Amino acid sequence: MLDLDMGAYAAFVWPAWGISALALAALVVRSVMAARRWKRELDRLEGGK
Amino acid sequence: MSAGRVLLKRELSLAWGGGGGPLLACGFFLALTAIVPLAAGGDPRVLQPVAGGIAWIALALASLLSLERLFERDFEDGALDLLALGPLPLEAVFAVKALAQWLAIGLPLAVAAPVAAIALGADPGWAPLILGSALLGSLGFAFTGALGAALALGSKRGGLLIAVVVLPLFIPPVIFGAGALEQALTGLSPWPALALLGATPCSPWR
Amino acid sequence: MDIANGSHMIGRLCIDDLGLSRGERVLFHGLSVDLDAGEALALTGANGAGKTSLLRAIAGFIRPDAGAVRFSEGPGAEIEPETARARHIHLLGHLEGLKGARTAREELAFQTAWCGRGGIDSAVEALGLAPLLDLETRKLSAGQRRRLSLARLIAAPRALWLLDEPLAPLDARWRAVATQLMQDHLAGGGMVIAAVHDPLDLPCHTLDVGAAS
Amino acid sequence: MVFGLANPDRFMRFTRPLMPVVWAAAVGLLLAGTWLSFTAPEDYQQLDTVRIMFVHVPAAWLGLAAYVALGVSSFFALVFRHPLADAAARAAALPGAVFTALALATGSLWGKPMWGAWWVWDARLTSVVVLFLFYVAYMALRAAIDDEAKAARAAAVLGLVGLVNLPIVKFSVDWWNTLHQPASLLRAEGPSMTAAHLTPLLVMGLAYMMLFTALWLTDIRTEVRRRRVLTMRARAAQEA
Repeated sequence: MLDLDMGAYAAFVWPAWGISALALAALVVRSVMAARRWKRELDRLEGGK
Repeated sequence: MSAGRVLLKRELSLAWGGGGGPLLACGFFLALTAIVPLAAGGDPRVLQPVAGGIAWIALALASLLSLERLFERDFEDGALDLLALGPLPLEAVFAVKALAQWLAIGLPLAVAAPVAAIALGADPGWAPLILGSALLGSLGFAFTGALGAALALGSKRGGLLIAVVVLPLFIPPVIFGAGALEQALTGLSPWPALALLGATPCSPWR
Repeated sequence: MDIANGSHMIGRLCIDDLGLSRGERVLFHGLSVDLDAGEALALTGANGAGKTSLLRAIAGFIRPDAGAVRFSEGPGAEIEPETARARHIHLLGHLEGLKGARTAREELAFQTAWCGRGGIDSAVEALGLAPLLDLETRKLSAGQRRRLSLARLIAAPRALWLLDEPLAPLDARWRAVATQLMQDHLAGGGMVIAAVHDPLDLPCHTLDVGAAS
Repeated sequence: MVFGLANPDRFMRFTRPLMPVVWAAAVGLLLAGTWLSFTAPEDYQQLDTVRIMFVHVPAAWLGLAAYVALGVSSFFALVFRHPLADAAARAAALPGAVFTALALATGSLWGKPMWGAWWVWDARLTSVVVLFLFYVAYMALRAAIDDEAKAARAAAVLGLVGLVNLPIVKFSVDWWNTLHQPASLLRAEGPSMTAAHLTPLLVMGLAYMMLFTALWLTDIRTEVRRRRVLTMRARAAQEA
């Protein structure tokens, strides 16, 4: 049964999960953006040559 | 764009990009904070009273490290000649470089100071005061440090000479900064110490 | 305060009875020469004769032992040395002051914005720098770095060019282009003082620095 | 098989079909793990704070696993001149550092309700701090040296030296911990693991592992492309 009521510990559990989610999301976004940027740059150079 | 802003933008991109910028200073800061309990034991009863002081020592030493790059590198690759040919007088160039140093390295260190102090057992309630005093202190370190770096220019002794020249100049900011914490701890108002701390960045202009 | 478009703010440069020494060694003394807008001066002399020091003394980086360097717009209109250095002088030494980790575009843009106000496109065009712009300056050859510095002279126009062996690292093709750029600068009322080993092929006075010691 | 992948082209072709699978698995496991974490019963002793463990422990695992990946890649880069190994080591550094930092942050958030202090210099947390310092050292070294080839070689040596020193550091920190027994603190030997808590922990651990793999492979592929672009640009500049 889903228990979202952290009671007195809400001030610790949610920040812990929050920080983790944020940090991992940032890592993913950075990785995907870099991949796309260099892929486009490579295609442009290979295409353009 | 005014010449000053152009120079500030380049100095920030140099301090931030190449050499990892704050990564170096904060890495050193974290290492220092971690070594103290490893050396003196992790027992909060031992660390707690000196937590603020240790954070300040780490702040001073970390600020010291990045001073060598401030002028020495420009002197060696001829950039200083170019800066001297610019519209800004050299005093202004000095101020912009010290400011860039503070923004790129002093600020992250000042933010790290309360974290380190709390890790060493300081009461989280003091975090704002530690942050405030560290901000002022790192500004003082940046300007007095820049003075030392300028004096030691071209001496080929590099960091060590700057450290020896600058550390005595760091004593007032350290005393006022750590003192502000002590006064606050004992219930006195930290403001007089902070005011004196705020005065230290002006020392190079005397 | 913008630079007059013709960039010939300095009408006359006069060096009278200049004496300079490096450490204890006296380089030269009693050196006098005048230069008017549109004229070039080639400095010759053996290595260590003091050509570079003379250029740096004119730029105001070194305080001479005796004599003085004076800039004037016209008869009686003296220009302060600080103003001259801040607005009217370019010094191109062996060290180009380029930051290795930054790209050529960033460095050229900074140097141009710092020394004056002007777009870098015409200069990039004149010195064929387009393919180099994305490269970090430490990856450039000596010749390419020199062309990047010469581009600064074009992009941020200033009256007096102080050049320390400007053509040395360039190949034949770019030496011709650089000489042409100097020609255009003189035609526009600018002044050029260059320390050289082999003579410049453009009309100029010559001063043997060694002879004055 | 490992040497087969040495050739960048073959590596790119081999990993291309893998990418969607790995990313899908990572996201799926993360969702499942989160769901399990919040449907597990409260711990009788720690109540809800046990849910922090589901993000703290996997982060610490991955911080260590990433450094092992970094160290092994450095080994291949140094000893076998494996062209992709340097890209692999470089790609493992940032995610590893972030996982370790997460372990520290969540550890501190877990320590406050359980031990009453934001930070306790006990053996486990202190060795995670030292691991974080290893990452900072690695990234600082690689960032500080302009010339990429020199930076790669120096970083490979540091990565390998770090890997060798990790067990030594772990042992010394544990020994240090016995010296300075913080008597006043509740000696928490770590939560007693009931089955209901084990599954979310393992699923989250697997999810973090899969996420790291996805990030790592993506960053290596990006690094291969980045280097190709740089060589092309340098060649174009040659003619200038």
